[in-house]
Formats: sequence, C-alpha cells, structure tokens
Amino acid sequence: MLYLYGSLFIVAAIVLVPLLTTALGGFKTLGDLRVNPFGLPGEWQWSNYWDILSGARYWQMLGNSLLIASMTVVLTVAVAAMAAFALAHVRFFGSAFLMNYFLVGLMFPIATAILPLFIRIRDLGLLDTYLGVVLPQVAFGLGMAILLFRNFFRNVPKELFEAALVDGSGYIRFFWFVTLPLSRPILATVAIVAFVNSWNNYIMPLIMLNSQDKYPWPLGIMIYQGEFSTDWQLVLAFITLTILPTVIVFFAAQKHIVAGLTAGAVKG
Amino acid sequence: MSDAAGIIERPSPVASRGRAPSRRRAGAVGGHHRNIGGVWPVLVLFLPPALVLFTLFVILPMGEAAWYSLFDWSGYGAPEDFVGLKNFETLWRNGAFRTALTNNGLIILVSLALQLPLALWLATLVSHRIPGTTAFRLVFFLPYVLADVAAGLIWRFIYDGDYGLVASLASLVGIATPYVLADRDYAIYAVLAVVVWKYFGFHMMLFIAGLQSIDKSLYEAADLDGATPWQKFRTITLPLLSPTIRLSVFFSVIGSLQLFDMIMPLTGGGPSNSTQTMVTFLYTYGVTRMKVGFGSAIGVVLFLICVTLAFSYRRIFMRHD
Amino acid sequence: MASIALHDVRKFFGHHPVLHGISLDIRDGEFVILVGPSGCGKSTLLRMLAGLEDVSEGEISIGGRVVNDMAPKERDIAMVFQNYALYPHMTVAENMAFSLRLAGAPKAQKDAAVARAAEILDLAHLLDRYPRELSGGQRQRVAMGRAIVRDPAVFLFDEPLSNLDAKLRVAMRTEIKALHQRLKTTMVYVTHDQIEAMTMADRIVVMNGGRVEQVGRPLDLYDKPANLFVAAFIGSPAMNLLHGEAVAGPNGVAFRAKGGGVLPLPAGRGIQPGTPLVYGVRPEHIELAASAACDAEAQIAVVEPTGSETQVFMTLGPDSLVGVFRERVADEPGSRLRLRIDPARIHLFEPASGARIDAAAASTPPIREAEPA
Amino acid sequence: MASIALHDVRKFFGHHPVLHGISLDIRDGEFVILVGPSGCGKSTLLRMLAGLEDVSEGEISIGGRVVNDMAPKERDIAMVFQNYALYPHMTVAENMAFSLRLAGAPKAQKDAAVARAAEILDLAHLLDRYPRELSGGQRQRVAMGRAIVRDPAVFLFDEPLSNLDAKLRVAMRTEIKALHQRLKTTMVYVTHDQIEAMTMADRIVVMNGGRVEQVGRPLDLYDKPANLFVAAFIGSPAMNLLHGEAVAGPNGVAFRAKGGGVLPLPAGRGIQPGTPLVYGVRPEHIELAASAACDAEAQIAVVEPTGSETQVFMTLGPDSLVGVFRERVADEPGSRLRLRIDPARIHLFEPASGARIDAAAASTPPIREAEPA
Amino acid sequence: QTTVRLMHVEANPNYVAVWRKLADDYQTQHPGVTIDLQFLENEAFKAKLPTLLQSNDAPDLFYSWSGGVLKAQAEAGAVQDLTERMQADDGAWAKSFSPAALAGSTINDKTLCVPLKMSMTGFFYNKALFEKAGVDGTEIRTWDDLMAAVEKLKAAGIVPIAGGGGDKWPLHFYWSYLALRLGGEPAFTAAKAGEDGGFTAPPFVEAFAKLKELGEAEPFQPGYLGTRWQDTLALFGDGRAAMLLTFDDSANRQAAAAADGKGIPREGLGTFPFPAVSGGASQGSETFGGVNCWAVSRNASDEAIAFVRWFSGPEAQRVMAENGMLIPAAAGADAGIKDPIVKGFAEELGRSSYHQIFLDQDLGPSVGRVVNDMTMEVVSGQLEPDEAAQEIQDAFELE
Ligand SMILES: Nc1ncnc2c1ncn2[C@@H]1O[C@H](COP(=O)(O)OP(=O)(O)OP(=O)(O)O)[C@@H](O)[C@H]1O
Ligand SMILES: Nc1ncnc2c1ncn2[C@@H]1O[C@H](COP(=O)(O)OP(=O)(O)OP(=O)(O)O)[C@@H](O)[C@H]1O
Ligand SMILES: [Mg+2]
Ligand SMILES: [Mg+2]
Repeated sequence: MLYLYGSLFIVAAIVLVPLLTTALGGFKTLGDLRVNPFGLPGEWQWSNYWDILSGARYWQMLGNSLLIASMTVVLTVAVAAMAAFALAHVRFFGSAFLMNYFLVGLMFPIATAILPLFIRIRDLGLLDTYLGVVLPQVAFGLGMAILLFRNFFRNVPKELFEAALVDGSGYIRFFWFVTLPLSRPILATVAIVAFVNSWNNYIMPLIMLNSQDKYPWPLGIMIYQGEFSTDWQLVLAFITLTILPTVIVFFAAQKHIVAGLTAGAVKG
Repeated sequence: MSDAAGIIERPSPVASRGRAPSRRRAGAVGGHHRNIGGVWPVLVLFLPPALVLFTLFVILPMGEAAWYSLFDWSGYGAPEDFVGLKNFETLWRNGAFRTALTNNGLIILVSLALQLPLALWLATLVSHRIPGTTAFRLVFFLPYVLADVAAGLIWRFIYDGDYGLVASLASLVGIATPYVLADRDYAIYAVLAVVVWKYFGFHMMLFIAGLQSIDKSLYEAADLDGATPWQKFRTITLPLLSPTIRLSVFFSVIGSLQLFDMIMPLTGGGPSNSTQTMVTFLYTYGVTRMKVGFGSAIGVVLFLICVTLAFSYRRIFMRHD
Repeated sequence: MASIALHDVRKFFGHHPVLHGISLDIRDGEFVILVGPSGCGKSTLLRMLAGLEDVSEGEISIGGRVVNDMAPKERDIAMVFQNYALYPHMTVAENMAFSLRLAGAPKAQKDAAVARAAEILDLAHLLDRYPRELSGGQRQRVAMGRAIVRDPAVFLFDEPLSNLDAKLRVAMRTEIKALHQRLKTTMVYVTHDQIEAMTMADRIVVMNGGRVEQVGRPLDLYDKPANLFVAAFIGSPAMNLLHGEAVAGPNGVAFRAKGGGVLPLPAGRGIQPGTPLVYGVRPEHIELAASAACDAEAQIAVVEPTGSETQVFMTLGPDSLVGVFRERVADEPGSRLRLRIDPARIHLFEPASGARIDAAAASTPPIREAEPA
Repeated sequence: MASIALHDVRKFFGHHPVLHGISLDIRDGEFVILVGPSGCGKSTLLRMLAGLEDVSEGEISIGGRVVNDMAPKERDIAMVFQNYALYPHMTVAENMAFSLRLAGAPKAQKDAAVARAAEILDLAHLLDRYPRELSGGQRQRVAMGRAIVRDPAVFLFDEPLSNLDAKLRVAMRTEIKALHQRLKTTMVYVTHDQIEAMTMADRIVVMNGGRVEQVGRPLDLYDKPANLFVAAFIGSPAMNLLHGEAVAGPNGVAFRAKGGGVLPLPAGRGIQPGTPLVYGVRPEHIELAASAACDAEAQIAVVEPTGSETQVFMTLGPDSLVGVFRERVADEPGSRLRLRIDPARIHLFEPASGARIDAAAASTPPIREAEPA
Repeated sequence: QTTVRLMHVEANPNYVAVWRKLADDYQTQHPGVTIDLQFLENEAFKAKLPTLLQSNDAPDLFYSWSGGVLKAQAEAGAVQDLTERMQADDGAWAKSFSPAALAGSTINDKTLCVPLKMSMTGFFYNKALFEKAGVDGTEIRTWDDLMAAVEKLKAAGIVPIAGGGGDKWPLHFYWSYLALRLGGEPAFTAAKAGEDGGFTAPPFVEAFAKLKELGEAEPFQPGYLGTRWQDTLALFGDGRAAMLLTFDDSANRQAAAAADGKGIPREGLGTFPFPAVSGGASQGSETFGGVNCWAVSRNASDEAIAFVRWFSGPEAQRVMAENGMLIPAAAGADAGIKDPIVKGFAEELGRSSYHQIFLDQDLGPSVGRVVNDMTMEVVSGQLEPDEAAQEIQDAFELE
C-alpha cells in the first residue's frame, strides 16, 4: 500500500509540476513568467483570467469547440464501433484487406494531406461549416478507433454471442444489446481520445473554417500571438481555462472504465 | 500493402491446426465462430459509413499527395512541373532528413523501452478501485490532454538555462547550468523526456481499458497457487494483456514515426536540425516552405517506412511462436 | 413443435474428430436425454442443433427442413448452456426477459413470463441482481429461466441442474416435466444424473466417444443394455461385469469367472459350455443370502453407507464386485458375505464384440430403435 | 496440515447479509463436506477460508493462527473453484503445473506431478489443449487437477465433480478419498451430491440461509436429523413429512395426519395423545405390504422407475407421499398401494420449532458436535 | 453592397484598432462598402493561405511579405498583377510610394502587391551597460569596432549581444548585413541573377567567415541557440545583454517582453546602424529590412482595389505612422512618425542606397530557410563558410 501510494505520488508530482505551472503562469505578467516560471506569481494578475472569462469570445469558442468535439466523438465512436464490429465478428471475403486499409490511415502524416483534403472539403461545399472540420477529424481518428474496438470486441466472451443468437438476436441486435454495453471501457477510452484530439486540434479548423464566430479555442489563442511576440501569460490562462471541459469529460467517461463487466457471465 | 492487420493479432492459423493462436484470449468471439445468417445487413449497414468517410477524407487525399510527390509544386494552381523521383533524391541527400530518421529511431526506442513500461506499470497501479485512483488516472492523463503549445512552452521553461527547473537543479548539485535545448547533442534527449511525459497517459488509458477485461478470478486462482504480485503480473497480466500491448506497441511505433505536435513548439526541430523528426522535417521543409511536392515525397517515404516496420514487427512476433 | 433428424452428422475440430457420424430421429414433442462420458460430444451435438457449430458433414433437419446453414435465430430454439452464458450487464429479470424483448413482446407479457419463471426457479427475490452477485446454482437457474420463458419449437438443455441441490433438483425435474407436458415441445436434454435420465426421458441416447451406443426407452436401456458400454454406463454404481466362460454345472449351465467364482446362469438361453462370456449383474440385484443357500461368497473390501442404502465393495476371488443393499451392512472389511443372484436378472455379453447376448438370439439389437415410447 | 476454526463468522455483500454467524471447528486432517441449498453461502464460506473474500465479522483461524488479514497465498491452500477459473492462456498441463512453477519446482517434479494428476483425471490425452478446447467436464477436471498436484495445508473443493458423469464421479470419489488418506490433509468440500456427501465425509455441515443447521457424521445426520430442515434436505427423494398429531389408537399411540391418514408411532417415546407432531418417514422406509396387514393405503399418482428402484408418488388423503421401492411397481396411477411403515424408522419433530423429538427427551441436540469421527 | 475582406497578421490590438477606425472612416465615405478585417496568427496565416487561395473564400486583400511566395502566388494566378494599374495615369499610383518600398513589391518588373510598410534592422544598445564596460555606442562604425566592443563587454562580465537562435531568423540578419556591407547591391543583384557563382561569390563566403569569427568570440548569452526571439528581446529588455540586432520598433517590444514590463527606458537606449566592414565594396548606406504589402487576390473587386489604394495612401499611412505602427511605405508619410528612434531608422531608410529585404522573403521560404539554417551552423562552428555558401547556392538553384 505504501509502495503503491508512494509511487503514485511521486509520478503524480512529476506530472503535475508542469501543469501547475500552466495554471499559475496564467496569473503572472509576461516578465514574471519568464524569470519566475515555477514560483507563485509575484503579483497575482487576476485580470488575465477575468478578462478572458468576461469576454463573449471565450464562451463562443468554447461552445464551438464543444460542438465540434461532441460531433466528432459521437461520429467516431458510432462509425468506428460499427465497422470494428463487422470486422471482428463477421467473416467475409476481404475483411483482412479492409482492416489493412484502415490501418493505412495511421501511417501517412496528415500534414501531407492537408491541401488535397482542403480541396475535397471545398468541393463538397463544406468549407466553413462544422461538418467540414468534423468529418476529416473523424476519418483520421477511425484507424485507431477501429483497431481498439476490434481488439476489445474480440474479448467479449463468445458464449454471450451464442446465447444472444439462441435468444433470437442477429448481429445487429447483439451489437446493440450486448457488445456495446460490455465494451464501455473501450467506448469511454476512444471517446476520451477522440475528444482530446478534436479539442486540441488546430490545423483542421484553421484550414476549414473562415468565420471567426465558428472558431474553436485553439484558433482563439492566435490573438495572443503576434508575428514576433506572444503573450504567453494569456495563452497559459486561456489554456488553463480550456482544460477544464476535458477534465469534466474525462471524469464522466472514465466512470465507465470499470473492471469485471463480464464477471458472472460464464462458468469455466 | 502488406498484411498489417496481422500485427495486431496473428492471423488465425489454418483451421486444420486445430487450435487457435496461442496468445488470443480464450473464448473470445473474434472471428472464430461461424457466420450466422444476416451477414449482409451488417456489412451493408456497418461498414460503409467508415469506408466512405475514410476513403473520402484519408485515402484519396493521401493518394493525391503521393501523386504530388512527383512534382515540383508550390501548392498554388495545378501541379505541372513533373520531376519524377527528383524530390526523393533531394530528400535522400539531405543531412537533416537523416538526422530526422535517427531521431525517429530514438523516439521509437524510448517509447518502447521507457514509455510503455511506465504506462503499463502505472496502469496496473491505478486499474484497481482503490481510493484515489480516479484522481491519479486523471493526473496521469492530463499531459495528454494538455495542448501541445502549452506543453512545449512549459518544458521550454523547465529546460531554461537561466530560470528553469533544470537550472536550479543543476545549481543545487553544483554543476554548470546546461542549456539543454540549445545543445545539439542533448536537445533530442530533452525532447524524448517530454515525449514520454506527454504521451504515456494515452497508453496508460489503453492499458487500463485492457486490464478491465481480465477476469478477476484468475488472480484469485493465482493467489491461491502462491503467486507473488510480480509473478501474477508476469504470468497472468502480461499474457492476457498482450493483445492490448501489441496494439500499444503498434500505436507507439507509428506514433513515434509521426511525432510532430510536441516538437514544433518545443524546439521547432533545432538547434541545427538536431531534434528534427520526419514530420517536423516535412513541416518545415515541405509545408512552411510551400514545397508541396517535396513534402509529399517525405510523406511517401514515411509511409513506406511505417509499412515496412509494421510488416517486420509482425514477422518478429510470429517467430516467437 | 418440431421433429429433429440427424443424418450421419460428423464434427471435426480442426483435425480432431469429435462426432463420428450420428444418426438420430427425434419425434415432435419427444423428450430425449443424451448421456455419455465427459467429453463424448454431447454439448457439441446440442450446439450443432442450435446452429452454434458448423456441421462438418451430414445433415440436420428440424421440422423437416434441413437447417445446416440456417442461423440460430431462425431455428426457434431455446437453450440452456452448460456454462450459463448469462448477460453480465443485465439483471436476472432482464436476462430472462431478453428473448421476449428481442421478439418485441409487450411489457406485461414479459413481466408475467419472468415472474412465472422466477417463481418456478425460486429466483423471485433475486430479480434485480446481476449475475456476478449470484451463487453458482442461482446462475444456473437464471440460465434455465432464460430458456423457459420462451415457447420455442425445441428446447435444448445442457446439464441444466448440475449445480443444484438434490431437493431443488427434484423440484425442477417436476417442473420441467410439467413444462413439457404443457407445451409438448421437443426437448433434448443432457445430463449426468442417472435419476434425471431415467425419470424424465421418453428415450435416452447413450453416446460414447462421438458415437451413439444405444437409443431406447429408459427401462429398456437399463434392463437390456445393448452392449458392454451401455451396461457399464447406465446405473450407479455400475453393473458388475465379470469375464469368464460358461461351464456345465449341477443345475445346468453356469458361469465361471476367470478368477474362479461360479455364478448361476439363466436357463434356456441355449448357451453352450465353453462359450466365453461377460457376466453382468447390477449391484442392486445382488442380495444377501438369508439362508445358507447362497450363490457366492465374497469378501468385503469397503462398506459405504449412503443413508438409504449401503454400497459394499467386495472381492470375489480376484474380481471385484459391488453390491447395494437396503440393509445397513455392519460387517467389517475382511469378513465374508454370502450372496444370492437372481439368474433372471443377469446380463450376458460377448467378450469380443461387447454385444449383448439375448435369450432368443445372440445377436446385437439394432442401434436405432424404430418405435420410441 | 492444519485445523480450521471459525468463530461467529459473518459476511455481508453490501447490505445483504449472507452468512449470519458461522462457528465451526475442523480438525487437522478432517474431511468436512458442506451441503445446503443453492445460495446458502457455501462458496462464500469457502472463499473466505481461502482469503478471497473479506471477513465482515468474526474470526477465522487456520492452524491456530487468525488469518482474517492474511493474504491468500500465505494460507497454503489449494482450491477448486466452482467456476473453474482456469488460466485461458495456458494449456492443460501448464494450468496444472502453474503452482509448482511458481514455487520454482524442477521440471522433472512438475512433469511427474502433472502426469500423475492427468492419469487420475483421465486428462492425459488433453495435456496440450487450451481450456477453450475442452468440454465442460474436462474443464472441471483440469480445475481439479490444478488443486491435486499440490500438497497444501488445506484443500477446498467447490462442487468439483458436478459436471462429471456418474461413472467418472465414482472413480474420482475414490481417488479423492485415496488422496485424503495418503496426504491426511484437511479438506473442505462442497457438493450437492448426496452420495458424495454420505460416502466421503468425516463430518457433514448442513447449511441453510447462511446458518449452520447441523454438523455431524453422515449416518448420524441421516438417521437423526436435528430438525425439519435437515430431515428434508438430507436424502433423496426427501423424507416424507406429514403434519398432524398423536392420537390414541388400538396398539398404543399412533399418528393422525391432518389429512386423516393414520400411521404407526414407535412405542416408548412417551408421546401424549394430542401432541402436535410432524411425522417423517424416508421413502425407502415405506414398504409394500406383502400381506393384507398394512399400515396405510395410498393412491398412486406418478410412478417413476429409475432402473435400480422405482419412485412412487402417492397421495394419502390430501397429503402426498413418496416411496422408493426396489420392486418394479407396474401399477397404474390411480390404483391403490398397501404400505407398511416400520415405526422404528420414523422421525418425529415439533411442528413449532422444527426440532427433532428423540426417544429420550424431546429436545434439540446441540448443533455443534463435540466428537467427530 | 460590397464587402471587402482583408486578412492580416497584426496581433497588436491597438494597431488593429487604428486600422478599424480608418476602415470605418472609409466606410462612411463610401456607403455600400463594408470593410472586413480578419486576423490570423502568423504561422496560421502561412499555413492557411495556400488553401484559402484555392477556394472562393479567398480574401480580397491579404498581408504579404512579398518575395518568392508572392511570386509563386502570382504565377499560379492567385494574385493580381498590379503593374498596369500602378503605372496608369503616368504612374500616379506607383509614384505615391517610396522607391524602396515599390521595389520591394516588384518582382521581375511586375508589381504584385501594394506596399504597406517598411521595416529596418539595426543595433540597439543599453547605454548603462555600455557605460559600465566603457564602450561608446556612438563610436561603433566598423566591424572591428563591434568586435572590440564585444571584447570589452565580455571583460566587464556583460553579455555583449542577445542572440536568438531558437527562431533561427534573427541570426540571419548578421550574415545578410555582412554580405551587404561586403558586396553591396551588385553582389546581391548578381547572385539573384545566378551570376558570378551566385551565393558562392566571395562576399558571401567572406560574410560567413566574419560570422564564424563572431561566433568564436562568443558574444551571445549561453544557450543562445535555443533562445526564442521573445526571450531574446526580454534578455535585452532585462538588461542582461548589452546589444541586440533588431527591428526599428524594438523599443516597444523589449519593454513589453521585459520581466518588469517596462524594460529599458527610452533614454537608456541607443542605436547604431550595422557597422561597415573594412575592405567591403559598400559605403555602408545599404539597409536591410522588410517590406510588407497587401496582395490583391484574383477575384478582388474594384472596390477592394480602391480601398487598398486609399488604405496605403499617404493620408492613411500617416495616421498609422502617428500611432507608431510603421515606417510608412507611402512617400511623404514619414512626417507622421513620432517615436524618435523609429524616426531615426526611417531617416536612414530614406538615405538608403539599396534596401535588401529579408532573405527568407526575398528568396522564397525554402532558400530563406536554408539561409537561416546555415547562419546557425556557421555561427555555432558547425560548418565552414564555403560549405555553407554552397548549400545556399544549391538551395537557390533548386528553386
Ligand atoms: N457479489 C455479491 N453481491 C451480492 N450477493 C452475493 C454476491 N455474491 C454472492 N451473493 C449471494 O450470497 C449468497 C451465497 O452465495 P454462495 O455463492 O456462497 O452460495 P452457494 O451456497 O455456494 O450456492 P450454490 O450452491 O448455488 O453455489 C447467495 O444468495 C448469493 O446470491
Ligand atoms: N474448440 C475445440 N477444439 C478442439 N476440441 C474441442 C473443442 N471443443 C470441444 N472439443 C473436444 O470435443 C469433445 C466433445 O466436447 P463436448 O463439449 O461436446 O463434450 P461433452 O460431451 O459435452 O462433455 P461434458 O460432459 O464434459 O460437457 C471433447 O473431447 C473436447 O475436448
Ligand atoms: Mg458438455
Ligand atoms: Mg457455490
């Protein structure tokens, strides 16, 4: 127990110092931040936070981010889970090929594909729409999500599948009634990852969105960055304020990462 | 492309071998049961959304990018200046790219040798429901959540030779303050540390999720069989988690090769390209210099490396059987 | 409501052959019990009926239609799995109602069916629990409940009562029989419990190593096991089987075991002295000889009282013999018991083929029986 | 080698109380069998002994040391889990050798132990298989094998034979007894099989709803059930229990059931007419009256031949009665059977408390027995 | 009703406010025209622009650094060639700009954008520190003077120059200026035309040699290779380094970056132009800096062009200059400059015989990047001068 908590606290400390620095940095002046990055602020600049919080822009961007991220999460989870289910459970010609096909997506750097991607979104008329950001994000998240899902789905005891078959369900209802409820840990994991990726994604909204009122928060940081200088204290304050939603999402999702979901299902 | 799916779990051996690949979880559904009726509705309903999205927004753009790699093109107008493989040649002759390759190798090494074990260790610590686990999970996951800009910035502070943590530590020990990020020889190690810090939480989450599906009664049985915690880890956790671990290794390798977000704000590839990775190289030399053709060539090379690695990964693991 | 026909059904797991050609006809509404040693293929056969395993070779038809390639859900089958296969994320009630829910049954109907099953299975107080919060026997009952809420064409039960206590098992037996009587559904039932097999089945199928050894009405099997395997398998403790040959004795032909003991043979079976024989006598057909007129004298090895009876393990020369007596046998191991054997109740088998030697002809009866009860 | 003592052990799952204060002493080397209805807490008790469940209240000591807070692996216990808990990623051989491997035993020793266990369990041909490739009974045998390769201080068996066929079960019973005799290890064994319980146990613990109802030697339990629960639970088919009262009859005091039937009472128990009674008679103690001199005449409801015996369900007025006869009863349901009951073999209980009324005094014997066999 | 969309990278809210006010004025004068100012952060701007120009959403006007990028954009037809319009009416529009500014916006005789502002680089120094080390800033005229100052400052325990290697481009000022002082306009004209061995010509190699010399003198703060521009400014502003080669408007910038937010007061700051190099071909009157301009995209409306003409005209530019935003590109708008330091730079720019714009703009991002990299390599002693020059030439030939 001592060993356990001891280790946990040490690692947590290492992890936390930079994070606390972020939060505290938001209370400093730029100069203070530079010469005293780790200590308490010489003078608490509450206004850094207050100015952000009291501005409508922050809330609007947060709303946009949330909207984009939730659409991304829902779509990623739904689309990937379905595909992974088919790939995990149905034997069909070309299923191995398909899996490889999805894997390819992990192996090509997005940076290369930005321009063609933009052209595609433009041709679909999705420029400057939320969907124009969401769809590519989902597409790029699919490879990993499908792999994770498939891996997990295969661990669902096959006896349950058989029981469901005998109870009169087919693939689809088995997916809905048994696979998904039993895959809560991985659903939550994928959801968190998709959320974080979307939340912090910068390049996609940058390229696809033109109207300021659709900007998610990563584009909002821009206003603190000039050509030759950056107001880091404000950036830090801003980032601190945008971590909070992710933390909430994390708490909501990780409740589902629980053990023993299949306990009691089968004997032997 | 090669059978990369085999990376994740060995392809099922010829049915005639009579038993499933040894490392797969017992009783798992995976592909082992026969098809029951109603296959078509599933295929027709479940696959197309992913297929369409993926093809449209990943595969086609990639194909186009690969096509651009044969052009000298700035990204404006249409690519017209066909140069064949010249972009690849240029790339091959570029010293910074070779540094980038080595760096990617280092990152892979560190990810596998340091990051994954750390993630696994922490995952086993916080996968039980003991008081405080949720908090610890969150804390460990936070670096991953943190925006790259912030992470890069903060670690610059830490490494700062004048005011940074490293500086104060160094003065505590009484050695000369290292300017870590400015040092061509050490900067990459500094970057590696950040990489571990930033991304171990992700793997930890995967492991936690994977650990949840290991039957608790196996640990009970092992307890009674007299297993020490380490033995339980070795003989129960590791083998049963191995699908997840293999997945994690895969993501880790691919992710290391694609590492980018973290490095740009931290060092931007410097000093003197010593922390360049393939993708930062791609970004600085391809994207920001608007040499779309050249950038695409880097993408293609990176892709080929990924595929090769994926393929040999599978072979190496196959040999273990 | 459906008849089931298996025609030379075979099953391989990879290269392991598991079923070697099973042919069987089950009438609509019949209650058939499969018995056989552990690992002989009972569950596999059941799972093939349910459509959960491929049929490697041969043909299975249900209700006259070949179902080899039919999906489980189209077969209209309810099954109790040997390993339960409960939905771990559903409560007991939800587990039992699941098939009805899939079928789109109205809530009232589901509730009624679940309540009824729960009552039969004594699960009413556990309806809100999850499988992981149940004892082994309770889980088994839920598995049972999941099947009996339904009204399928065929019920398949794979050792559904193995983890229940005797009292509950007796009660469940009655309930299953009542269910069968009420629904007249075809039932295929695997059990290791001899009493279950004997009392519930219309017919029993005895399997061994992937083959059918004998099919018949319970008492027929008991009274006329077609071969040595069935003879030894049905009945517990198992039938005593002694190897030896027919010899001419004072009262006609008798049997002399290899070990030397001489035992009576029934008259009029036309057995020639010198014929090699396997002599079978059920433990309960060995009686303690009240008078001095005994057939054999055996030495007691172990005495095991079971309460209602006493099992006595004896040696007759080098052969061993088990008797089950209603009487409490208080004698010490080592002491001698005088036994009587009713020659009318003994069984004779050919040592080479293992086939039963019947009164009329010494030929094996056909394995497939034409007229079930 | 270890004695086990439980002192007022209680267990709650959340708010559900599951064990209500179990006190029990098990001698070093004793073979104790736990029986009780499904869900009464047997597995929970076993798991608490193994250290897999917290002790909510009370104290467990093994070998004289309180083990409440001792880790399972320090308790030196081998256990067969009710749900097997086989390591899915290890072959049968590896599963069985696992504990030895952990202990760092040399390969030769492991191989020998596994080979020996495999032979006993008839698993030799399956050693290279993985659990998922085994039948239910085979898996259970592996679970058993995993325990018996070891030489622990205490063996815990949770229904280790429930999925085996009768023949194998008989063989396994013998093997376990031989093991016990050889190792003289304390064994705690849960079973639903009456024969197992009766023939293997030094003492049987009858549990019900988280309480111990009676502890005693098998035949004591059978012959002198301390209360109605034990009477009804031990023995299958269960003891017939009729409610009624003592009445004065021609041959002394007799028993009149509520339904009207009159049955003989043993003489000399000092029972006053008018005393309310529960009258118990085991099915095998009901005999068919050969002569006209019968004790009761019952009407046949159902006849179930089990091969060796025939179970006859009868009605005696409104009461029902089960008899088990060696004879084949060929009578049709509806016809009347004339029965004899040996008054020496009946059991009497107080209706209110359920306690046994003994010859000497009508008091319940103490639940904890001082002198095991 | 027309909307003119203008995309820029100006992050300073005060500056943007001035623009907005000007645009509002314009709107009131021209009913029916709406001016939409859209901000994108520098990196974001550069990442997004290529895609934006491929779409119908391209802004009418966008901020440009001129040079190679603009050329590529023009070649792809994404921006309009303004030569005709500029030269119409006897070049009325063209003449409204200072020649250096117009030259900076003109590539291969085509005027591709409308000049907005000029910037210039030179040395700032901290008077107090100089005094402490006994150096007189006004006396630094030659490279040797500078090297001597470096020595003295070092001897006094002062970091002579704040160097920003983290962003690479700050150091390329040194090489560019050295080459400019050594070779003058002809060297650059020839190199850009690919004559005389291009960038391997002696002035360029020699510039690298000087640079190497500088590096060996270790004038920069420890760890300068990793220092970002912002920190470099701060270093200077905090008084922890005595000199900084920087933009004309750095007085404000160093103050903002300094730990106390005030930095070095105006009166404590001195400036001097990049020193002459003995034996160099030039007179030291060349300037090095930037020209920024507005590019006009393909589909820009006439209203947009009218607006940009006004927006970069003397009237508007004076207002901007008055607000300390820039050294105006419009001829005659200099008068608006109030800040004496900026004014000093502006005047020098006015005297300039040749204004070389930043090489990463002039030569295009690729070559510019190589220039930056090579400067770093040489100054840190990683690469020999001739090798570095060769690399630049290679990159240039690849363009
Ligand atoms: N995790 C749990 N939460 C709540 N109740 C539980 C839990 N586990 C077991 N129980 C309950 O505790 C009681 C005792 O369970 P236990 O497994 O000990 O029974 P058992 O005597 O072994 O029964 P069986 O013969 O059916 O295996 C049962 O009623 C069961 O429902
Ligand atoms: N997946 C598999 N791969 C290989 N062999 C298998 C597989 N599944 C079952 N078997 C073998 O097939 C045979 C029949 O198994 P089955 O489960 O039908 O036996 P069973 O008659 O139900 O036995 P039990 O009474 O023990 O449940 C067994 O010998 C078993 O080892
Ligand atoms: Mg089975
Ligand atoms: Mg139990």
